[in-house]
Amino acid sequence: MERLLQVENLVTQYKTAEGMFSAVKGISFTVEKGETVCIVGESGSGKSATALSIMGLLPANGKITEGSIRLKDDELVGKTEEQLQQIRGNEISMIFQEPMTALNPVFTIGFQIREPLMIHLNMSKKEATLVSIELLKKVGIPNPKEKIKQFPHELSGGMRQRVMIAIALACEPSLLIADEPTTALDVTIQSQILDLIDDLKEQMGMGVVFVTHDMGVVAEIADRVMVMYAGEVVEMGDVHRIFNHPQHSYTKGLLAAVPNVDDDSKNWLQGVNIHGKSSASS
Amino acid sequence: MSAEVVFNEKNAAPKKKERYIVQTFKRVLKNKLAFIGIIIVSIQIILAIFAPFLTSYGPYEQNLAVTELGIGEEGHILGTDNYGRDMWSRLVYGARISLIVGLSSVALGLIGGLTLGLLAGFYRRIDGFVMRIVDLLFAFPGILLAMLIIAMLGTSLVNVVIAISIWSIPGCARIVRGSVLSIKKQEYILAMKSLGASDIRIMLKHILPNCTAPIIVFATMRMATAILSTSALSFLGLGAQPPTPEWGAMIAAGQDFMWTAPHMSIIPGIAIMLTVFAFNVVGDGLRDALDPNMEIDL
Amino acid sequence: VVGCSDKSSSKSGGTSSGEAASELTYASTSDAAGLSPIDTNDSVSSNVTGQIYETLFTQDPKTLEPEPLLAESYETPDDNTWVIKLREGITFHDGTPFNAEAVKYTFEQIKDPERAAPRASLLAPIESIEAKDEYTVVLKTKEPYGPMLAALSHTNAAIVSPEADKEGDIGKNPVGTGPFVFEEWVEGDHITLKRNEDYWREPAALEKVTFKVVPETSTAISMLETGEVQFIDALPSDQLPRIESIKSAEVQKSEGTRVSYLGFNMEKAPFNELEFRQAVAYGVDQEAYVAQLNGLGTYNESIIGPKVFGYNEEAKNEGYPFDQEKAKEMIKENGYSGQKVTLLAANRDNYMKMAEIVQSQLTEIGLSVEIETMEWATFLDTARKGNYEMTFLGWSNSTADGSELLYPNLHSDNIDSSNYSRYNNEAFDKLVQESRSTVDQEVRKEKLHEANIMAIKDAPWIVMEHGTVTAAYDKSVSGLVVDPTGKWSLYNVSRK
Amino acid sequence: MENHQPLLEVKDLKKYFPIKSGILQRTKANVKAVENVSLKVYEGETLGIVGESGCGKSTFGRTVLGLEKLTNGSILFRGENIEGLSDRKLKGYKKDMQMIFQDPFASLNPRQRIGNALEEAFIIHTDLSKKDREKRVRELLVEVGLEAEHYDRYPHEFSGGQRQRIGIARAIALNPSLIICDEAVSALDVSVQARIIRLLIELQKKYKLTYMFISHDLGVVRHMCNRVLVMYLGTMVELGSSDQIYKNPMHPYTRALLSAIPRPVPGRKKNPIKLEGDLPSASNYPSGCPFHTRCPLAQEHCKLKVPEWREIEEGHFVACHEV
Amino acid sequence: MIGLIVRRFLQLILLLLGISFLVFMSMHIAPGDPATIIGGPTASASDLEAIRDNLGLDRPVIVQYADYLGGILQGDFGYSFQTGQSVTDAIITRFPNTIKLATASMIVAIIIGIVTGIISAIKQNSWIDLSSTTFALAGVSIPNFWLGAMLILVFAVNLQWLPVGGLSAPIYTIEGMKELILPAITLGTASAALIARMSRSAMLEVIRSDYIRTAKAKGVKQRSLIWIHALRNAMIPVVTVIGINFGGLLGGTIITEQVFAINGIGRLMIDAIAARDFPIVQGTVLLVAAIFVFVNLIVDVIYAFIDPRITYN
Ligand SMILES: Nc1ncnc2c1ncn2[C@@H]1O[C@H](COP(=O)(O)OP(=O)(O)OP(=O)(O)O)[C@@H](O)[C@H]1O
Ligand SMILES: Nc1ncnc2c1ncn2[C@@H]1O[C@H](COP(=O)(O)OP(=O)(O)OP(=O)(O)O)[C@@H](O)[C@H]1O
Ligand SMILES: [Mg+2]
Ligand SMILES: [Mg+2]
Repeated sequence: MERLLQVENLVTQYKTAEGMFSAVKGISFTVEKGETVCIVGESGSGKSATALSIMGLLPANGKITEGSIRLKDDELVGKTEEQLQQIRGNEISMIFQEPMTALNPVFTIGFQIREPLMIHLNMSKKEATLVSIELLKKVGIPNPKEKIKQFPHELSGGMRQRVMIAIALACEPSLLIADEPTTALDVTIQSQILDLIDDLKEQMGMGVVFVTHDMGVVAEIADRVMVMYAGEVVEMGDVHRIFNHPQHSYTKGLLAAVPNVDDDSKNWLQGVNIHGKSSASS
Repeated sequence: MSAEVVFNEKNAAPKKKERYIVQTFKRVLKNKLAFIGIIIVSIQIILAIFAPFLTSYGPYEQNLAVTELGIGEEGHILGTDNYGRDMWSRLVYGARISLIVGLSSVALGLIGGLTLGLLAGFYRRIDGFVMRIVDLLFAFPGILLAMLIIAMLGTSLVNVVIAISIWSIPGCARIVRGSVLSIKKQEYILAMKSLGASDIRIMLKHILPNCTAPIIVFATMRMATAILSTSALSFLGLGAQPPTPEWGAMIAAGQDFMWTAPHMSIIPGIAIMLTVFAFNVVGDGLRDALDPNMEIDL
Repeated sequence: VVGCSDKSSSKSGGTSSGEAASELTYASTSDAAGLSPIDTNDSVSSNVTGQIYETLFTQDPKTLEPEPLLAESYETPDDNTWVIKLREGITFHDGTPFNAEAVKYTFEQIKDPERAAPRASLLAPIESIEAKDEYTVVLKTKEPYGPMLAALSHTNAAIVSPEADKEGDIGKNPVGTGPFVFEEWVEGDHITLKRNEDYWREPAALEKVTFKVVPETSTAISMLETGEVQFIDALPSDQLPRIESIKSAEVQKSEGTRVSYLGFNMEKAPFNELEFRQAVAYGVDQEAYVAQLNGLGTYNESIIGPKVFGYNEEAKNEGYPFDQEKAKEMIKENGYSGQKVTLLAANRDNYMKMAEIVQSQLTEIGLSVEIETMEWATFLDTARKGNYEMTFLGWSNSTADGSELLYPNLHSDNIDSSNYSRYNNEAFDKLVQESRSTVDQEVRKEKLHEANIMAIKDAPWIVMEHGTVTAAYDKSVSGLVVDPTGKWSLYNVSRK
Repeated sequence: MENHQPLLEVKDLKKYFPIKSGILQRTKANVKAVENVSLKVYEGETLGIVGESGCGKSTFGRTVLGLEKLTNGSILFRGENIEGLSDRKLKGYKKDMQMIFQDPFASLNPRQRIGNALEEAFIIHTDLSKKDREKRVRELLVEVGLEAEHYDRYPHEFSGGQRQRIGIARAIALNPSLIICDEAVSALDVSVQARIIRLLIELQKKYKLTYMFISHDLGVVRHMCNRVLVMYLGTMVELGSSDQIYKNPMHPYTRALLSAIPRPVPGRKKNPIKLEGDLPSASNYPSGCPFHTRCPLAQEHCKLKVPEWREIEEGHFVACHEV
Repeated sequence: MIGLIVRRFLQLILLLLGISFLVFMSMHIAPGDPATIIGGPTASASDLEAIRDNLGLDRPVIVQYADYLGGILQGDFGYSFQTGQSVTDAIITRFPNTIKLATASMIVAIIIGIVTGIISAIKQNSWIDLSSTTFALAGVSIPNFWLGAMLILVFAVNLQWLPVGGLSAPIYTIEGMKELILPAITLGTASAALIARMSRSAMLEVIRSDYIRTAKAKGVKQRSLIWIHALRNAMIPVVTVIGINFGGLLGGTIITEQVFAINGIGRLMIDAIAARDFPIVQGTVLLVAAIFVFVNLIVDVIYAFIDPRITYN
């Protein structure tokens, strides 16, 4: 396997009113070509911060203070905006967590999907339109010909999320960072999307960093799993090992809290204590 | 590696909470330019207040033997005007009126404009009506309005402020309405509606703060126009009458001497510019301070 | 086509291009109100109509003596009859012959109340107009009318083509007998006239004349400098230094008939008290004011100025010269100390300048003076109604006749209209009346002098300055003479 | 439960959005986001709403709350028609009905600190003092698993899941009678999710709260909801108790949905029912049964006739010709 | 949208009615009498009487107004008191000049304003930002007459590149263009300044938003990021300002028209007010009001075009 992404000792900090706050505290991991690494972890544990750090798209008050991120042995930390422009959307794509605000409200869906195609693949507008329609079809958007003329606010949450996915997949990147890409999708469409990603992974050798809370999804697509807690990686390993032999108490708690569709047992609800800190800490 | 480490880098004891206003003010002060702006404004206010102690000639003191002196000539720091009056003295005395007129008329205009703009943008039903009133204010010639005010209210300085604020209303109203139209469609406004917030509350607490940026720009730029308009009004006989020093009127008076004694119009012009500069950068600073997303240097 | 190329050549500043040599562009600060001498009254219109129309008599630009123009001669068989012999063989621009009927027609139109001619007063004393024969007109008056010739020289008494006036609007398509023929009027922008090739005298030297509206004097001056215009007049004193510094321009200044004054509202206390008016008069230093005018304007205590008929050297020092000490004393003695007075000033001409200087001077002598500024229309309304205490005004005497100054401005007949000071003095009225109803010019002069002295002593007015008429023109222009009333004719003007 | 007066009753609800085009913005067609939904929600129950993404769940929720003007139909809350209520009464209802928005970030005022945003509810509906309000808000933050110190932060300073919890805190602040949870826990990791759901259940028990629980997480829906409504393309296709739906799904769409649930067991191959055929959309609404274009059971008549809403066992309704 | 236009048109009629009434009344309330202006300072009382009679000013105000409205219904907007010219003619001769001037200066203002505004937003707090701020503030603080005179001094008098004033050559000729340059700059500067400040501040808000981050993630180049993605979102307040200014420019180019001897509507109106030439004042104000409504309509259409969430039903 070829190494696609190597993150080493990454520290990402946010400046807040109370001072500097480390959202990511020196994590390291790798992604191979054609591999899917799922990041799971407590809400607020720095998953999105990690993803944004890789993209170089931290908000104004965020900064990578330490560590290195290498894409195919190319150091990304410290690259200029211009250099990153070449890579983003082309080599690495990202699906953002909140699709409502992530789409530009004043441009049509079509415009927003066409764009990376025209930038990176030098397509004409016509070609790009055809490809966008194809993409929308692939992510399960009905009536794509019409949808490309619509604006984000006219779409449902799930549709917007799929548009985001279509944008990210448009140029068939070598690395896809997906930050909770299927939260707003029903399971049928979700499985369609997961298949799509899987296909690209198989065919193109695309590497995937997949942030999700859905353990079912993790089980389905992950090669390896990384469990984050409070800005640190608490556990990392092969998906089977994580599911079958979790080591860290947080991971165990996490697995215990997965609701089971197949029976009525409400055990998953019991593992946590509502008031106070997460059960994992105790 | 346990949950206890969460947030442990934050200072254990959170800083004592400050009033929001104090905090905002501090953020404004952090902005270098805004700080300079505040200093300029303070200096002007001090000059205006202590004018009598800072000038060796009275603002009305004519000396027809030394008219149109240049800067620094014969003991006049900024020269003299066409009646031999000391420009420096007139400038600092003039600050009193110009600052008051500029500030209060812009403030009043804002109140009117904000009200109209918010209502029009928020309530579709009255939008047309309100905006046509705004058009009417726009189209109604300013001079005619001033003449009406003279005829009905007389010629006091308060009426100058009234006239100028009425002139500021329509522009402000349109700018606010434009922003409201797009902000009111945002999801968080819906969220407030679903919470049962009253319209007024939504307008004042949620829409208004989100359109402060254009308002601040408009208001600070308007200061210049307001101060300059006083000259047009004193031309009509409304407001400060000669020989009262007042920047707009000083510029207008300098018009005829632009070729022979340009300092007569340039000096008050620069004074206005400095004032507007100060208010603008303070405005910028304020806008940034009010914007939680503001760029923080790392 | 010709118009276009002309424009570009004059624009590009060429002062000596062949084509431009016979053209002249004059800049005026506002547009003419109309081009009919009967229906207009403003000086801008008169400047234009003066080139198109002619009057029976004209005043010599230097001496202001009336001399015949369209008239050949006149006689006055009695004090109430004027027999005027007209020049023969003249036609209007439209081919209508100029004759006694034309004169009769024009004068009757001026007097027709229906037409409401603004200067109907010029001919008001005339009772009947008779065309005795083709070239003789007889004017009859009720009472002797002294300023008759001056009135007939007035631009607004110019003779118009009856045909043209009956058929169309001479305000838009003027038809006169003058040296220039109307060509085009783009309202608000410019009026062009071209040379009358069939003029009854030698045709004028200039082929084409443009009256261009340039509202800002400083712009007009710039245009003079670049050659876009060749002639401007009524130069503001504040801009004079700049104009004089222009190398390519010539400046002409000469004494004019205009008088500017500080007028009191004689019906308001304390302005109704002679002592108060005197104190103010002593307190005002006109010389200091005139010194600010860059040589435009002279001071003289006489109300009737040196260039106006009725002036007598003796009147020069009959007033109350500047004497600050005396003024202070009078103020104190009469208990006027700290008296609050309002000084109304129209925002126009030099009135603001006068106001600021006089305000300061009167403050020195112990009065508390506040200036109240007004825009012209409001001012006229206010002043006419007598809602003021003291104010500045001026009077441009377009006939340069003292009766025309004293009657409208100070005669009690005109309280509530043009007698803004509301000066009411029977003896004075009588003198003025006599000056009007006497035909003997020497007697008239005497009466006017007496009335003048009386008014100077009574001080309803304090003279501020006697105006100067000015013009600035390109050095290529010659033959331009501005008369003391500010009028000029382009007939004798040429360009090199 | 069924014998009570329903808390909420929706009758024949329709919500169309016009599609406009051109500079003149002429209406070209309508998007039928919600098409003829009628249902009753009883006090204290949790009604799950599941269905395809874009099938009108959010729109339904928003319309019920009066955030969108309905095109047709009526909404009765405690037996009273909400439309045409006076402002004062409406304010009372608003307090009783809350919504957790699907997109938590967009539904927070970017210029308002979280603490103040949450206080808003108390300011509007109670007369607590500033100090009490603040105290309550800090408690609320802790209740949803955030920290009291988060009071002073702005929305953009939170992670996705944290924002979602703020939305939850805002909805429960006033103890309303009905909360419409639109994907309320989708961004939460399972441990926090479990905690939040327990909180919701606890509140329900305490205050007889009613939930309308819109979610794609069929696992959570199963455990959380008494009844489940399955929607497809703006219409109701199946409604029944949680057990009925999960154990005995009748409608082919429901079956397809359930078969596609990913299980948290790595390596296990699921075998979802593949739905072939054209994807219809709300803007070109199919005739007859809206599902016929993809339905494995579809017959000729399905294209022509809209299926009836039938009760096939007690409380279990389905709209399909073929079951 | 058609509904919007129809509605606007109806509103326009009401507005014009209202404004004509207001102007009519205020001209009568405000001091100053057309007759005294026409008659001049020395006119006698009977002269004035005759003039008033002639102009129909001796009748009750309401009758005059009704008469005026009646005239308008027949397409007759009255005749100037001063020149007797028909109001329609007076406006038709001047309006093209004003439109030329306003359009030219608006183009100057929009280009300069948006470009500097955006540059200073991107380089917030840099020296470029500071100097463009200074430029903008100078732009609003310098009175038009001053700027105009200075431009004339430098470019017309000293360098002799451009004419001092006038606007007579056709716009498509080089002469015509040259005539427009200085007035357009003079008039456009203040608007440019306001547009620049507005664009800057709006841009600053927008470039921090999530969708800009998305665009970055797509690899969109800095240039199109700013000029396409951000600009459109930032345009609402900018378009408003442009609308306000354009309407204002068409209505009130007074000082620039004065300084550059341009025969336009602004000067016509101001001269008419000064001379109490009621019919002309009425006519010009009505025109300006109609323009405002029209410009506002366009602005609203542009709003909906820029931000699809804005609708007018
Ligand atoms: N702009 C910001 N400023 C300050 N703090 C921030 C900012 N963005 C995120 N944080 C904080 O950083 C931490 C990590 O956030 P991040 O978004 O990476 O979480 P996450 O793991 O993606 O969580 P979730 O699953 O809820 O999305 C959180 O505690 C959050 O409060
Ligand atoms: N403002 C709007 N204008 C036009 N169409 C709209 C608008 N809002 C929603 N729609 C359309 O209505 C349909 C239903 O949308 P809705 O948001 O209710 O779906 P949803 O069931 O909540 O989907 P998801 O699970 O993806 O959030 C979609 O086809 C959507 O495109
Ligand atoms: Mg996240
Ligand atoms: Mg939804």
